[in-house]
Amino acid sequence: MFKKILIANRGEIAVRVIRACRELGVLSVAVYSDVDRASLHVRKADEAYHIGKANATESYLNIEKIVDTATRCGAEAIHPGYGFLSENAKFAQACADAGIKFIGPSPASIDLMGSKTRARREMQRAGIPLVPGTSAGVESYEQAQQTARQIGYPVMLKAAAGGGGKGMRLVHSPEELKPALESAQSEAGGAFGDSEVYLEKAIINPRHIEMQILADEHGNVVYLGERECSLQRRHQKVLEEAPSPIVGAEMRKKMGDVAVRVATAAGYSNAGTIEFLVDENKNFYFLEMNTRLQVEHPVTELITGLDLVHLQIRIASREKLPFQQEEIRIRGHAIECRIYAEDPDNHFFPSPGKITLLLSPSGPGIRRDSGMYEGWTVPLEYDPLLAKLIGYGADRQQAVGRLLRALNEYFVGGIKTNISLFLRILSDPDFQAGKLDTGFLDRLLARETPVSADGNSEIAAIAAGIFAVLDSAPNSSQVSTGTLSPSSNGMAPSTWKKAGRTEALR
Amino acid sequence: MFKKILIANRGEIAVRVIRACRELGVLSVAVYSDVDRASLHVRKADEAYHIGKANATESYLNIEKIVDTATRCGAEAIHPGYGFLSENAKFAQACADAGIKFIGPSPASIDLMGSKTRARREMQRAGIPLVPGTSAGVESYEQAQQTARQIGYPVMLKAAAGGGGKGMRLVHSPEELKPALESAQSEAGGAFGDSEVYLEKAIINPRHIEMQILADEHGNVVYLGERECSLQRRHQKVLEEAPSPIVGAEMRKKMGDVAVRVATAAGYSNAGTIEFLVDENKNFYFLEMNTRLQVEHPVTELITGLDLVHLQIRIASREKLPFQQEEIRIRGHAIECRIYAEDPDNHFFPSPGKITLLLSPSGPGIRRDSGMYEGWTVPLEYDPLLAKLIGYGADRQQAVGRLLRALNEYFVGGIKTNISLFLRILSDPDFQAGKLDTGFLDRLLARETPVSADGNSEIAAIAAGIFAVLDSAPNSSQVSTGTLSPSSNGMAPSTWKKAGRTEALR
Amino acid sequence: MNYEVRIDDKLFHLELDRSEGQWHCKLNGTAINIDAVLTRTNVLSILLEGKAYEIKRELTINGLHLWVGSSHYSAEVRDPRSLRHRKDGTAGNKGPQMLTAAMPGKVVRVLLQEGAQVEAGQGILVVEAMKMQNEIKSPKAGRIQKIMVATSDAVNAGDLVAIVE
Amino acid sequence: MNYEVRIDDKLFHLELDRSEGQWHCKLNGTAINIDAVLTRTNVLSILLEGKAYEIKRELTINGLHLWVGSSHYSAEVRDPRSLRHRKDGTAGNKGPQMLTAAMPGKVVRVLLQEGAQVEAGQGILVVEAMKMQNEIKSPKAGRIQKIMVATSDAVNAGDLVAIVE
Repeated sequence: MFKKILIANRGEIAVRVIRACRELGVLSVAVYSDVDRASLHVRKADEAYHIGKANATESYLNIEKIVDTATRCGAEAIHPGYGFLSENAKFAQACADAGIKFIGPSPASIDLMGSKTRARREMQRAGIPLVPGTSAGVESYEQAQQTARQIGYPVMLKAAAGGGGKGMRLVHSPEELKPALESAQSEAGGAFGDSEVYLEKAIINPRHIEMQILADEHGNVVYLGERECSLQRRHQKVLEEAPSPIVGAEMRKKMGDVAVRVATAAGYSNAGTIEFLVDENKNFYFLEMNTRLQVEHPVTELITGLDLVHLQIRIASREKLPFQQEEIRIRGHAIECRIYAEDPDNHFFPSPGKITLLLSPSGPGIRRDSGMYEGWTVPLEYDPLLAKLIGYGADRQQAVGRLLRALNEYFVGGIKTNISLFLRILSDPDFQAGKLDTGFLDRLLARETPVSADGNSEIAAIAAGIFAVLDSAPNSSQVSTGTLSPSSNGMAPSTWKKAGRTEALR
Repeated sequence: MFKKILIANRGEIAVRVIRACRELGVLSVAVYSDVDRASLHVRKADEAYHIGKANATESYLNIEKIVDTATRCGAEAIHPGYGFLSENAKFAQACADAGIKFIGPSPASIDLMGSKTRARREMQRAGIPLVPGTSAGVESYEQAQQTARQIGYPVMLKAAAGGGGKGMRLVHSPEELKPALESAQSEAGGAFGDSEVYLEKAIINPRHIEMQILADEHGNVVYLGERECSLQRRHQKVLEEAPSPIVGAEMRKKMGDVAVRVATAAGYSNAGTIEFLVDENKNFYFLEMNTRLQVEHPVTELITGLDLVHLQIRIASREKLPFQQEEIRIRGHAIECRIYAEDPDNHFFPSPGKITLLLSPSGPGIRRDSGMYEGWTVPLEYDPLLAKLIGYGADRQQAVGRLLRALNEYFVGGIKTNISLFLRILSDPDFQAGKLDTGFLDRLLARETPVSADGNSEIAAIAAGIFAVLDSAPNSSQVSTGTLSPSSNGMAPSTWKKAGRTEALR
Repeated sequence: MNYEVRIDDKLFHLELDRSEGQWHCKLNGTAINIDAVLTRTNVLSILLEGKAYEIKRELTINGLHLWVGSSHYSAEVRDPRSLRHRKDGTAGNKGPQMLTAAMPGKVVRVLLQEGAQVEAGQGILVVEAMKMQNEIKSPKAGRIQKIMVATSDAVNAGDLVAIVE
Repeated sequence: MNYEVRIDDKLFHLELDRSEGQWHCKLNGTAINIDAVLTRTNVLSILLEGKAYEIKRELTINGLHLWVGSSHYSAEVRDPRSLRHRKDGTAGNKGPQMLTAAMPGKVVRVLLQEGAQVEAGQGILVVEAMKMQNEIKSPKAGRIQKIMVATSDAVNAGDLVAIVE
C-alpha cells in the first residue's frame, strides 16, 4: 500500500478521495489554485500545495506543476478524480515517467477510449454490439450522405474526441445533413481542437445505462452492476440510480459480460465504466468507455456495499481483486442527486457566491458527499457541482421517499441551487413509475412550474415581521431588514454576516 | 397506513421517527417540555405540542397528557421511541383504551417481559436456555445461600424490575452474600419501587449479544441477525456492532431460532430484541427481552438494508411482513458510537450547555442520527445522548477505518463529548482483533490515557496568536482573547457568540 | 410594531408585539396565536395552532427571501413609522431600465453598441461564469443609452452593466 | 504583535505580523513560514511547509482550548504590551480555594457544614444533572470557610459554591 497519495482535483471528489486515503491509513496531499485556498479539500488533507492561478489551465490542468509537486512532497501515487486530467493519457504517461503511480488505467487504454472512432473500430473487432454507423471519421459530405441513407434517418453526428454534447447533432432528414455536419465539425474543432465527427443511427429517447467494471493488474475483471443515467439536461447527467428500473438479473448478466469483454479488449485496469444506449426493446449498444471514476459511483457503492475508491487504490498498489464475480451481491436501490450551484428558475445559470447558511440532511439511508461549507465562497471558475446527495432504500420507493425527506431538510442560503428541481423530479408520477429516457427531463422542464400552492404566505408574512422585530431589538447586532441596501458583491452586507443572535426568544 | 403519528419522545430518536413518518408520507406530531421548545424534533415535525415541565414525570412520562394530546390532534398512532414510556404496559393500555394504536407489542407482552423473574419462568417453560439460577424472587437470605451453593459461586444478584445495572451485585463468596443481598434489595426498591431480586450464576466477562426480531400481527416472526453489545460502562452500552465478530452463520441461525421461539412464546408483535449472555465456549443464555426499538437498531439496518422504523409502522398498521426469513440478506459490517454530552477526562460527568460550534462528518459509509444543532443548548434534565455515529464497511476493518475518519471530522464545541473515547476504542489492537467482552471498556479506561504525542503544540501556539490578532483587528466584532472573562452560564460571553468574521485572511 | 409586508404579490398588514416572552400578532386585523423561536441565525421555528414551521431567511441582491419548509417566497417589509423601506426591485417597464449582472463573471462579448435600437428580449452582452454563458437581454424595446462594461471586464452580481431607455 | 502563549505546560514567545495578506511569524525567535485562513468562525486552516492543519477554537469557563485535528490543547494568550491577561484558572494549593460547579445542575446534598475540617479529596456537596451525580470535592486539606448554596439550589457551571481555606 502507498504511504502518500496526491489528489489532482478539487471539490467534493477531492474530499471523497482524501477520506478514502485516511480510512486506509494513507497520507493525502491536496493541490489548490489561487481561489481554492479556503476550499474544503485543503482543510481536510494532510498536506496542501498551491499550484497556480484560478484558471484551470494554469493549475488543475497543469501537468508539469502537478507531477513536480507530487515528486517534491514524496507522493507515490496520484488520484486524478474525474474531469480535469482524469482521462488525459499524457498526464498518465507523465506520472509514469516521473516514477509516480497513476491511479487509473494505462495511457494506452485511455488513448484507445479517448478516440470514439478508434474505440468503435476496436470494439467492432471484439464483437461488441454497436449502434449502426461509421467507425471512422466522416471524410466528406457525400460519404456522410451515403452512410446516412444506408443506416436510415434519423442519424446522429458525434465528435470523435467528444463529450458533454459538444459537436453533437441530431439529423432527421437528408436536407438537414449538410448544415448539421458543418456546424458539428466547427463546434468539435473549437471545443476539442479536433474537428473529426462520425455518424451513428439515432436512437430516439433511448435509455442511457452504464456498467461499472473493476479490473486488477493481474487480469481479473468483474462488473458491479449497472447505473441508469437517463435523466440528463443538455447531455449532462443530473440524477442517476442503481439498479436500472428496467434491468433484470438476466439482462444485467448479459450487459455485464459485454462490459467485461470491452475492458479485456482494451487491456483495461482499475475502475471504469462502459456506457450503453438501450432502445425500447431493451437492445443495448456500446456507446463509449469512461476510463476513470464516475461522478455517480456512490450509487454502485450503496447497492454493492463496496468502496470503489478503496478498491482503485488497492488495485493501483498491485493488489488482486479481493472477490470474484459471484461474490458480488446487489441489494436495495440507490439514487443520486447532483447538487449544482445553478438557478433552476433562470435557465440553470450558474450561481457562484458565498454560502451564508447551510442546513445539511443526514439520518437513515442518506449519504452526502459534499465539497461545501457554511461561509465558503463558491468560486466562479469551475464546474458548479457542490455536493451529491445519495439516498438508499430496501427498494426504489423507499429510496425516493428518503431522498424527498432529505431534500426537504437541505438548505443552501446565499446562492441558488437545483434542490427544488429534484423535489419536482422525485415527485413526478412517471419518475416514480420508472418511466425514464433521455428526453424525460426536457419534457418535465417544458411543463409549467407548479405554483407553490402550500398557502403559507401568511406564515411567511409573520416570519418576515418577526425577523424585522428581532433585527431592531436592542442588544442585537443585526440591522433592520428595512434599512438594508444591496451590496455590490452579490451577498448580504457585512454587518449582516456578523449577526449571530441565536438565543431562544419565546 | 396511518395518516398521523405522535412521537412520545425527544432527542435523536424523535427526529429519527419523524424522518420515517415523512418518508412514508405520514404526518408527524412532536411533543415537548418547557426546555425543549427549541429542540430539533420540534423543528422537524409537522405539528408540535407543549406537554409540561422540564421534569420528565411532568411531560415525557405523563401518560394522560400525551394520550390526551394525541386524541385532540387526531393522531391515530403513537410511537414511543426508547426509554420514557416505551416499555410501560400501562401506557400501551392507555393508548388502546383511547382508540390509539401503540406502535409496539401488546400490554401483556410488555408486562411479561417487564418482570425478569416472570419472563424467566415463561421462557424456562418454553425450553429456552437460561443462565442457571432462580426464576422467582429471593425470599430469604437462607434460600439465597442455598441456591448460590447449588449453582456455585460467583453468583449475580439482579433486580426483577431491573435495568441499567441498578440493584445488581456480583457475589464472589458466601460471606459477601448477605450484605450484597441487602444492598441490592434496597437499591432495587429505591430505583424501581420493587425490591424483588433474583439470583443467577455469574458468567465472568461474558459477551453481550442480542438478536433483533420482527413479528407482525398475523403470526409471522423473523430474526434480522445479532448485535454485539459487549462494550459497556457501568452496564450501559457505549458501542455496538453487527454482526458479532464471533458469530458465524451456524450460531446465528441457532440464536435466531431461539429468539423467534422467545417472541412466539411471549405472543409478541412489532420490533423486539432478545438479549443473550455468551460464555467463552459460545454457549448462549437468554437474559431478557427488550420490548421496543433499541438505541442501536441502525447497525442492524445497515447490514440488512432494511428500515426498522418503517417496518414498525407498517406492522402496527396491520400489514404483513414483506419478506420471509430466507430473503433477509446480511452484508458487510456496521458499528455504532453513542455520542454523549459527557466528559471522558472527568469521570464521564454530564456536560450540558450550549453548542457553540458543530462540525459534522458525512461521506461514504457514514450515517449520523443526531438530535443536536449548532446554537442549541443541551438541557440538563435528560439522558445525555446527543447523536449516534454509525459506520458501515464491506468488512469490519473498513467500518473501523471509516468511523475513525469520521470521528476525526466530528467536532462539538462548547460542551464536552465522549468522541475522544471512541478514537481510543477503535484504535485499540484488542478491539480491532474483535476481542471483546463486557469487561473490555473498564480495562481500557484503567490504563493510563495516552498523552497526545502528536507534537502539535507549536501549531497550537501559532493558532492561538493568530486568533488573538484576528480578534483585535479593526472592523472585527470579536473581543480579544486577552480580555475575556468567564461568564456565569458556563459559556463564552455573548459578545463572543456574536462574532462572525469568516472571510479569508491570507 | 406595525409592518406592511409583501409576500410574492400579496400585501399584509402586520401588528407584532412582544411582552413577557410572548408574541402578540395581528395579521390583517385578525389576532393570531403564535409561538416563535430563533433556533439559529436566520432560522426561525414558528408554531401556529400546533402546526410547526421552519423558516429560513436569505438576503441577496435580489432582496429578502423566505423559505417556509422548501417553499420559496420573496418578501418585502416596510415599517410605516420610520418610512424606511427597501427600494423596489423592478419598477415596471417605464422609464430607463438599469440592467445588472445576475451573477459574477467575465464579459465575453458585447453584442450591441451604445445608441443602438433593441427589441424586448434581445441580447446586449454575454457574461461567462462556471463554463456557462449568460446573455443579458433587454427587458423592453428601446435604445441603448449606455454600456458600462467592455469585453474581458470582470463583473459582480448586481453590477450595473447597461441602461436601456 | 508580541504574545506570550502557554500551550498545556509549554510557554512560547510569538511574534506575529500581517502585511499584504501575508503572515510573518516568529516562534521563540525562529521565523516560520505560515499561511492561515479563517474558514469559518473559530475554525482556522493553517499550512506550514505543506502540512495542513485544521484548528478549532473553543472558549469555555475553563479557559481557551484549541483542537489541532482531534488533539486537545489548553491555551493561554498574554499580550505583554497591554498587560491584559486571563486570570489563572488554578493558582496552586496555597491560600483559600474557590470551588466552582463543573456543570450546571441542582444541588441534591450538602455533605459538610461551614467551619468543618476537610481532607483533600473529601466531598463537600453533590450536584445532579442528566441523571448523574457529581460530588464536589475539596482540593486540599483545610477548613470550609463558606458554602454558598443549599440543597435544591440550581447552579450554573462556574458558579462559586464553596471556599476552603
